[in-house]
Order: sequence, then C-alpha cells, then structure tokens
Amino acid sequence: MSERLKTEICGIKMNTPILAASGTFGFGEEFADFVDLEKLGGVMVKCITLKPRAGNKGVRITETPAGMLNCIGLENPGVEKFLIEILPRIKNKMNVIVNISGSSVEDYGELAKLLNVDGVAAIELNISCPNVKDGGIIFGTNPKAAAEVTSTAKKFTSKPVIVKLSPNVTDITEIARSVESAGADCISLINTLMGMEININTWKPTLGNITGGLSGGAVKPVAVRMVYQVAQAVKVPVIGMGGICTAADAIEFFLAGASAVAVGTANFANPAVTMEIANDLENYLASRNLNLREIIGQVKI
Amino acid sequence: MSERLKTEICGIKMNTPILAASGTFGFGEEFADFVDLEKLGGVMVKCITLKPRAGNKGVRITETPAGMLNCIGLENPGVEKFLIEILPRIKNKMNVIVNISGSSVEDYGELAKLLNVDGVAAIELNISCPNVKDGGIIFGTNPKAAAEVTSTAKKFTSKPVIVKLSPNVTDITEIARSVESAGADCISLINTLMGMEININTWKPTLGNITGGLSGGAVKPVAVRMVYQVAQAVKVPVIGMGGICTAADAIEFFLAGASAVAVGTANFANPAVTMEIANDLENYLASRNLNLREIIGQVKI
Amino acid sequence: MLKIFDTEIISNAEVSANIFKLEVAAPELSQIAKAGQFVQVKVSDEFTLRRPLGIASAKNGMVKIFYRVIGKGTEILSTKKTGEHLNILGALGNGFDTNISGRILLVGGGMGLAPLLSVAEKIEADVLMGGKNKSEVDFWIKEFRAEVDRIYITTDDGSFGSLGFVTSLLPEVLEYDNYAAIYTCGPEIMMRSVYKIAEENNLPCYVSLERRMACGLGACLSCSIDTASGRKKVCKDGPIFEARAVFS
Amino acid sequence: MLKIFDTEIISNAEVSANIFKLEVAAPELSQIAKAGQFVQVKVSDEFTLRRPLGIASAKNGMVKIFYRVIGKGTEILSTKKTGEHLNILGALGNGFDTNISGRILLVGGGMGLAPLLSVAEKIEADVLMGGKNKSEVDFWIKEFRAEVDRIYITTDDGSFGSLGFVTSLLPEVLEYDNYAAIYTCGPEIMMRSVYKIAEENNLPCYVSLERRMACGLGACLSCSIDTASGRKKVCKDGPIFEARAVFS
Ligand SMILES: Cc1cc2nc3c(=O)[nH]c(=O)nc-3n(C[C@H](O)[C@H](O)[C@H](O)COP(=O)(O)OP(=O)(O)OC[C@H]3O[C@@H](n4cnc5c(N)ncnc54)[C@H](O)[C@@H]3O)c2cc1C
Ligand SMILES: Cc1cc2nc3c(=O)[nH]c(=O)nc-3n(C[C@H](O)[C@H](O)[C@H](O)COP(=O)(O)OP(=O)(O)OC[C@H]3O[C@@H](n4cnc5c(N)ncnc54)[C@H](O)[C@@H]3O)c2cc1C
Ligand SMILES: Cc1cc2nc3c(=O)[nH]c(=O)nc-3n(C[C@H](O)[C@H](O)[C@H](O)COP(=O)(O)O)c2cc1C
Ligand SMILES: Cc1cc2nc3c(=O)[nH]c(=O)nc-3n(C[C@H](O)[C@H](O)[C@H](O)COP(=O)(O)O)c2cc1C
Ligand code: FES
Ligand code: FES
Repeated sequence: MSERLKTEICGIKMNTPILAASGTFGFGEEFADFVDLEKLGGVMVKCITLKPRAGNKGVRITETPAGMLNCIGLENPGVEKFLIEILPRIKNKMNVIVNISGSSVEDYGELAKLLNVDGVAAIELNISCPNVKDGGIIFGTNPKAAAEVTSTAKKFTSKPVIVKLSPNVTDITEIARSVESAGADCISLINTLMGMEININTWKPTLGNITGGLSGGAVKPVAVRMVYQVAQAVKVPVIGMGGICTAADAIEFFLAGASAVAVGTANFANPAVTMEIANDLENYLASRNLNLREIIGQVKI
Repeated sequence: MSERLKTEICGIKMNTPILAASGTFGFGEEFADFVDLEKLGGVMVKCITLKPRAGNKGVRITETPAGMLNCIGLENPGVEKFLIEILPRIKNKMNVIVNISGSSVEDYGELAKLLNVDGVAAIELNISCPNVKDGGIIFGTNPKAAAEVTSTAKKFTSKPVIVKLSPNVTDITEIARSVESAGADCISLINTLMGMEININTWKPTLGNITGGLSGGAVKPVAVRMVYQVAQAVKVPVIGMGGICTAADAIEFFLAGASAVAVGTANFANPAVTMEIANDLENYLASRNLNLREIIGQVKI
Repeated sequence: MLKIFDTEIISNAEVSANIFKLEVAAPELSQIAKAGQFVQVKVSDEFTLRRPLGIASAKNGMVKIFYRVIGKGTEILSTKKTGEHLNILGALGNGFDTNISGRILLVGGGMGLAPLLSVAEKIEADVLMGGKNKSEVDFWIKEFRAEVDRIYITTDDGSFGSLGFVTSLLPEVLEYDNYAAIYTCGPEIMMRSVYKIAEENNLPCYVSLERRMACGLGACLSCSIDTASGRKKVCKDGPIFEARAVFS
Repeated sequence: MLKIFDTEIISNAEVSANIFKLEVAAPELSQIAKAGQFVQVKVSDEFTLRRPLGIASAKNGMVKIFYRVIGKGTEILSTKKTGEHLNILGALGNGFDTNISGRILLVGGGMGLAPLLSVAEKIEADVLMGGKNKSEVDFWIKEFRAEVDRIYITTDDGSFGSLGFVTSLLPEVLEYDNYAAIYTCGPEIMMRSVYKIAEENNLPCYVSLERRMACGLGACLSCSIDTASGRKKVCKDGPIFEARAVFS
C-alpha cells in the first residue's frame, strides 16, 4: 500500500483517504469481489438504529439526471444483531465506521454506548436522513439540537464521533460550528438533498415515500461548495462526499478542505470505483511529487 | 394558438404556460429566430437593477454533471436604459416580466415604482441571486426580510408581483408563506442552488466569483420537491422552474402544483426548446382530452 | 466470484415490436452463470445506474438476453451495434434449483420467459407461455423449441394458441404430466395466480421477482422485500424465491 | 437568420496529436457563413451546453472545423464517425470584415488559425503561423497553401520555420509588403503582442476573442467583456473586435 495515500483521521489509521459512504456499501462484504477492503480508509456501514427497521414501502430508488433519488428509509437489522452477527464477521477486514440514527437524543446516546466496543473504529451520527420522519433530519437542520445529539453521543463513547450534516439547510457553517463546539471529532458531509419525482403516466410520486434523497454527480457542485465552507469554518477534519465518481472529483474535495472523502452512488455503476479512485489519486500525487496533506485545503482563492 | 394551453396568471393572459427563465433568455429578442415569442407565457427578462452593473469578473460559467454553474452576477444596463431603449422595442412582442434585484428594501421599492409602466406585464423580485453579495440572497433566506421586500414592492406598483425564491434554505414553505402574507401575487421557484467547482490543475475555483449557481437537469428533483411543498403551503399561483428540458419535465411541475413553468438552462442546448415543450405538452393533454388546469396540482399522494 | 465483464456484442436485433434479443461473447460468464441469474448492464456513461436484465441463455461462450424497450436505458441499449462492447456485471442472484429430480413446468408471461429459457437449457422441462399476441410469443417458441418437449401457448387476443391467460390453461396442463415443480416468471399478478394453482395441486412453486435495483450486490437495500423468513434482498437472496415464502 | 442545422459528418480525422479536422455537409450553412464566424456544436445529449467552434472553411456545401481535444466534449466529438449526424447552431458572431481593400496579414497561433483560414478563403491574404512544433503546423500549411500567397512559419521548438514565436518574426514580415490590416487569432498574450506591433506600424488590427459560452446568442452574458465602447458580448458583438477597443 502506497505511503503517499496513508493518513490518519481522529486517530483512525487509513491506508487511503477513500472511504465508502453509508448506505451504498452495505457492510463492506458485499463488495469484497471488487474491492480490497483494507485499501479503503473505512467503510461507513449502513445506518444502524436501536430496533430493527424494515424501511419504507414501495419503490425506493429512481434514476434522475446524473443522479438518483432514494428513500430506503434506514432499513437495518438493529444494533443487537449488528453487534452479535455482523460486526464480528467484518471487524478485522476493514475500518468499521458505524452510521447511527435515532428518534431522540437518548437514542443516539444509547447507540453510542452499545457501539463502544472493539472493532468499531468510529461512529457517524446520521442527523441528516431526509427519508424518515424520525431519521434525525430534525436534528440536522437545527444547530442546537445537532449540538445536543453530538454531546450526548460523546458522553457515551470513547470512539471518535463523526457528525454527518444535511445539505438541506440555509447555513451549513452554523450547524458545523455548533457540532464542533459540542465535541464532534470530525464532520462528514453531504448527506442527500431532498428531492422528488412524479410519474407523468400514473400521476403518482415515483417513490413510495413521496420524496427521497438526491445523490450522485448532480449534487457534486453543492457538496464541494459546502465542504469548502465548512472546512473554513471549523478546525476538526472534514470527510467530504457527494457525487464523487473519479479521482478528479475526489481531488476537488481535498483542495476544498476535505481530509478524506467517501464514495457513495458511484459504487453502483462501478463496484470497483473506490480502487480506481485510489490508484488515480496516487498517480496524480506521484506525478506532482506531492503527499496527500499537501493538497488538503489548498484551493487558491 | 391552442385553446388547451391558454391560461391566465395574476391577470396576465398567456398563450401557453411555458415561460423563459430570467437570465437565460436575454430580453427575448435574442431567441426570435427560434421562438414565436407570443407563444411563450412570458419572458422573464434578465435581472434589472437601479444602476448599470458589469457583473462578476473572470470565468462565469462551467458545465457540471447534467447541469451548469453560473456567476454572471446581475450584469445589466440599469433600469433607465431598460425603460428607454429596451422596453419600447420588446413590449409589443411578448409578455415582459421584469426580474429585479436590489441591495436594500428601498431599491426594490424604487425599481417597482419605475417599472410601473405600460408594457411591463409583471415584476419578479429576485431575492435569491447567490452570485452577488447584494443580490438579494440575504432577503431570500430570511422570511421577515423577504416579506418586507415584497410589501414594499407591492406598495409602489399596480403590476402583479412575483417573488422568486431561493432553494438554499432549510424550509422553503416558511419563506413562501411569509411572502404570500406580505402580498405576493405569485411565487416562482427555484433559483439556482449554490455550488462550486475547483480546477484540479490550477487549484483555483473555476468561477471568477468562487461559487456560482447550479441549474439544469441536475436540480430538477429538488425543484419538483420544493414546488410541491410550496404549492401545498400557499394559495397564490406558483411558477415552477429548475431543470426543465422536456414536456415530461414540465408536466411533473404542473402535477406538483405549478400553474406555469419557466425554462432556463435548456434554452442553451436547444434555443427552440420552449416551442417543443409547448407542442409536446399540447399533445400530452390532447391525447388525454384534458385541459391544463386539470393537471395542475393533481399529483396523487 | 462476481466480476465485471467487458463483452463484445455479437448481435442485437428486434425480434418483435420493441423487444430485442442481445447476444454477447462472454466465455467466462457463460460458464459460471446459473439458470435464473441476471446481470447488471452498463448501458452508457450517461447513466448513474446499471440496468438489471435476466440471463436467458448461457452456453458456448455466449450469453443471450431478451429485453423490452420501456425507457431511456433500454432505448439506448437497442441502438448498440454488433462489434461494440458492453460492460456487464454478473452473474448475480441465486438462480433456480437445477438439481431437482423430475420434470419442471415453466410458466412465463412476456419478458418473464427470459430466465425460464435458461432453465430449459439446463434441465428437463415443458413450458407454458403467455403473451399479448402471436408476434410476442413467436420468437419465444423458436427459442424454446430445442430446449423443451412440449410448449403450451396462450395469447391475450387469441391470435395464437389458446385465448386467455396462462393461468386459464395451467390446470389443464398440469393434468398432462406429473411435474416435480413449477418455475414461474412474469407479471406479479400472474405469478400469484400460478402459485395458487400450484398450491391446490400440492406442487412446489418457485418465482422470479423483479424490483428496482441500484447495486445488484445486496448492499443498498433498494430491492428489499418481506418474506416468511424475514427481510430479503431480491438481488442477492433472490431473484428466485419459493412462492410460499413471498406470496402468503 | 440563425438556425439549427442537422448536418452529416463527411470526415472527422486526427491531423496532428489531439487535433482533429471535421468536415460536415451543410449546404445552407456553408452559404451563409461569414469568415470568422463560429458555430455551437451539440456534441451529445449528455451535455448541458454546446461547444463553440470556429468555422475554418465554408464552401461547396461543406463546413470545415478544426478542434483540439482538451476535455470531455471534444473527446466525445473526436469519436464521431463519417455518416453520423451532428446538430450545429450557427452561423454565430459578427465575422471579419472581408470588404477591406488591400492585402491582409493573418497572424495565428495554434487553433487560432482556424478562423483565419476562412478569411484566406475569401480575400487576398498572407499568413504568419506559429505552433509548438512541425507536426502542429504541417496540416495548417496544407490547408493555407491554396488560399494565400505567402506562408511564414515559426515553431516554439524550431523544428520547422523560424525558432520562436510569431511575434518575433512579425516585424520582419511587415517589411515585405504593405498590408492593409492584421487579423489575428490565438492565445490572448500573443494577440496582445501582435496588437502592439500593429500599433507601432500604424496598422489596423482585428482580433478574434474566445470566452466560455453558454447560449452563443447574446442572451446569457457568459461571455461579456469590457470594451472601449462599453460592455460587449463576445458571442454576438464579436468574436471579432478591433484590437484597440479590447486591449487598450
Ligand atoms: C432481476 C431483474 C431481471 C430483469 N430481467 C429483464 C429481462 O430479462 N428483460 C427485460 O426486458 N427486463 C428485465 N428487467 C426489467 C428491466 O430491468 C427494466 O425494464 C429496465 O431496467 C428499464 O430501464 P429503462 O432505462 O429502459 O427504463 P426507465 O424507466 O427509464 O428506468 C428508470 C429506472 O427505473 C428502473 N426500472 C424501471 N423499471 C424497472 C423494472 N421493471 N425493474 C427494475 N427496474 C426498473 C431502472 O433500473 C432505472 O433505474 C429485469 C429487472 C430485474 C430487477
Ligand atoms: C468563439 C469560439 C470559437 C472557438 N473555436 C475553436 C476552434 O475552432 N477550435 C478549437 O479547438 N477550439 C475552439 N474554441 C474553444 C473550444 O470551444 C473549447 O476548447 C471547447 O469548448 C472545450 O470543450 P471540452 O468539453 O472538450 O472541454 P471542457 O473543459 O471539458 O469543457 C468544459 C466547459 O468549458 C468550456 N470551455 C472550456 N475551455 C474553453 C475555451 N477555451 N473557450 C470556450 N469555452 C471553453 C466548454 O464550453 C465547456 O462548457 C472556441 C471557443 C470559442 C468561444
Ligand atoms: C441508496 C442510498 C442509501 C443511503 N443510506 C444512508 C444511510 O443509511 N445513512 C447515511 O448517513 N447516509 C446514507 N446515504 C447517503 C450517502 O451516504 C451519501 O451521503 C450521499 O449519497 C452523497 O454521496 P454520493 O453522491 O457519493 O452518493 C445513502 C445514499 C444512498 C444513495
Ligand atoms: C446563466 C444564468 C443566469 C441567470 N440569471 C438570473 C437572473 O438574472 N435573475 C434570476 O432571478 N435568475 C437567474 N437565473 C436563474 C434562472 O432564472 C432559473 O431560476 C434557474 O436557472 C433554474 O432553472 P433552469 O434549471 O431551467 O435553468 C440565471 C440562470 C442562469 C443559468
Ligand atoms: S439492488 Fe442493492 S440491495 Fe438489491
Ligand atoms: S454566450 Fe450567452 S451571451 Fe455570449
């Protein structure tokens, strides 16, 4: 594994700064035929809640121009099954970052406590899922609530706490500063933009949940802008995501100030894309004789 | 001109519910070789300010996945020149809707007053330009300020006042309700989403203004969602826009609750696109033996 | 072992109105593919998602697919020419059980016949097929002829075979032979009726389900369904399920 | 009258590393096009914007374009084959003055030679051309040979013609003839130097500018610039400007 790409974020040693985004990569194993999981900076596993959830009914995805809408709705086996069945199977294969969501501040605290175990590299607070009423979005759009969730989670875990922000806000820096003050060790963004599609033949919303989250190339300019704004506003490291499909896309995020990036939707078109991004990033750096940290936040204004 | 597509919004008689979005269609004349301007519901002309403006320096546009970023920055000849030179030339050729922007509440009032003349069908308050510090975005992200701008403009004009909303907000319905209470006759949305691109060779932002406004197909799902939300929240008519490229796209907006739609970025790929949309919309309605009003807001939830 | 294959298009021709037969040279895929599995086709760089299509045949280094043009993706696929390359991810899903002893009755409607053809290629089977009209079953007859003993046909308009749906003819067909099981694929409403008749006849029944898919790998949960044994992913745990587990 | 033309590609071949010559059959366009005008090419449905490219030649029902592959749009354009169709919007912009009396000196660098070729086709002119190396000027020489009397050449690496830039050779060239004006196109830094030398020689100088463009129709203001006579749009008021109006 190349030295050039090695990095460390909140004490998590990463072989590359390329992670897999929550909800798009299962528990990592599903991509084992295409990806050297150790070469990823980490896998942000599908969102875990206290109780098992079945997610939303009806159609859950639809393709949109250069993107897609999803309304999976936090389907997951629940934290207990995750700890007993899944974590032991995956924990030695990758950096496991557990994305969690709750319907109350206490839920986040309890999840943080339960997940404060060996094999969990960090927890990522999903306060930004637009697809379920109790999916945290109420926390993600309110700086005070976001801070409360963050400090509560911090109280119950010794793991690094990453807070994942919603782009559906007027001022992303306000929320970022707020969760930083509340103790967030790292900020990740963006989650999906809330969108909708209507079937003009049936006159019904395509998605079972009426609206869904927009992701993929379409959102990249919004994501780069927000990562840039947040990186200016806070001191903690930022994990950037939103529409990354190539190393060139990833480099935009690094220049904007991201210390690492996560790839989501692009895994669907090409399950090996994270490896290609890592390799192309390495070539980009090598050809300029640079290390990763020499490009982070280096956009010239 | 087909009866089926004729409509009236705030007393403005329109031959079709297809308008041209501000900033993408100049003063209409530029498209005369491709478009029967009378067949458009109206042309929302490029934003007018009190004084002439040169706009932003440097690169002003760049293409992004299924969209583009622009930072034109409200370049325009100023209201005086508009009234003396341009309006007389265009006023009998189309419904002229004048998009205006100011740096203070008073600016909007003064512009509204100056434009309260024959040949202006309506004014559209641009409180959502993300590309200039004083371009109204401060008004567009604050319900109180948005209401103040609206009521001031209303005071100085007898024309219908359309308020154009910014999508860069946490709760679009809050602003919509606020400007409705302040007297808005109509609401148009969405303006562009704020985005950014970084050139990975020069490490500089592509755009001269660092950030720019995202438009085109990429934003359509966000626009449909917001139009749907706003149409539920207010009683005044809504003009929907954001990524409309085909009649199918336009129909999504009608079903979501738009009484008319505007086409922006798509005019660049195909300057005749508004005419094609009008024709295809007519066929869609004719084949179902429907009138326009029978599809507005008819999404089945 | 799942893989991404760079395949060459051998042919891609319309076999009935808006229905295309696609043949690609894919030696390794054709060897590993099991009956009833599917692939995720990358139609063009323009799209964010691949398109899931059933493997209708996999032999002699070739993989055959039948698809109906219903949207932008299949439309662009239909313009691809012989010699062009196609990026295919596969083989996905569990596939039908082809170690079963006894003769199988395949019951398919429309494009649902595609995965059933790949079963006929591997084991002893008869087929009961339904389509809108003669032109929509004709090409299937040609494909199935070499692979099955008997072909029963219904068309919605009676232009060929019996008038009506496969489910009208099914009880009669079941009397002609002692089938070990029914494998069915087609519109969900049809499969439910087939399952009911299978139950009445105490026959095991397996169905091939369709859901919108993003990853095809069991990771994104686009395609989750409820089954008698809990939540399952159509792309990975399926697309083949025991009918009883998903329809009752 | 501006129009959208559906043209057929007659040829699209690489003439030097990453530089392509595109010929399309476009009878009407080739008649109305003026020297120095450009078109907006719709490369594929994948793109939101067209790509502006200069008309290098317009005669006998054919329009020739030369383009360098620099990004995704020109890359896809380069894969288009003879017989495919290309949607072209034009002819755009003001064009060079071709009613001027006297001989014109065309001064071009790299792809800037494209619009100058269309001038040479219409009026009496000589050309001073610059390029990186022999291969980047060779094909231009072939194109200009039939249209001009004299060709002066510089290359950055000295592999052909004089070593150096066009601006090094320009003063000398101006001594050989009494040119009526200089028309120039190429990198802006080159054009500025050419303008300076023209001023020193009291010669009218016209330049062809390039800016990112969306509409190409004067509507979107992507391409606005400051000139001595106020704000102008490169796509509509230009791309040809009096050098004095834009460089001083
Ligand atoms: C396991 C599986 C096997 C399939 N096998 C075949 C086959 O052999 N032959 C065949 O003709 N069709 C088959 N389909 C359906 C086929 O995938 C869709 O018709 C196709 O994806 C439509 O793509 P489009 O771009 O033309 O349509 P669009 O409507 O433009 O597609 C929009 C989106 O919806 C999705 N979508 C739309 N309809 C369906 C659908 N019915 N199922 C799944 N996704 C859908 C597409 O994936 C795409 O993301 C199969 C589907 C699945 C899940
Ligand atoms: C009036 C005019 C005439 C031109 N004539 C020629 C010609 O004859 N031959 C030739 O090779 N090139 C010419 N160019 C430049 C050509 O338009 C760009 O090289 C081309 O658009 C790049 O597209 P791309 O998708 O490959 O690059 P990308 O960088 O992927 O394009 C991204 C975006 O940037 C824009 N862009 C990038 N570079 C330029 C540029 N230099 N000028 C304008 N827009 C740019 C594109 O329009 C596109 O929207 C001309 C430009 C203008 C304005
Ligand atoms: C199908 C799907 C499911 C997702 N599920 C989750 C989730 O459970 N938790 C979460 O925090 N983000 C979830 N996301 C958001 C992604 O992690 C990511 O933030 C977003 O998609 C933007 O990145 P991308 O454009 O690269 O996909 C999901 C996204 C998709 C497409
Ligand atoms: C180049 C450009 C210039 C624009 N200028 C203005 C403007 O002056 N005033 C305004 O209210 N909106 C302006 N807009 C926003 C559009 O009117 C429209 O709201 C937005 O682009 C979304 O629609 P679209 O996706 O169809 O382009 C501009 C958009 C573009 C692309
Ligand atoms: S398609 Fe992703 S889990 Fe089935
Ligand atoms: S490109 Fe639109 S005004 Fe010049």
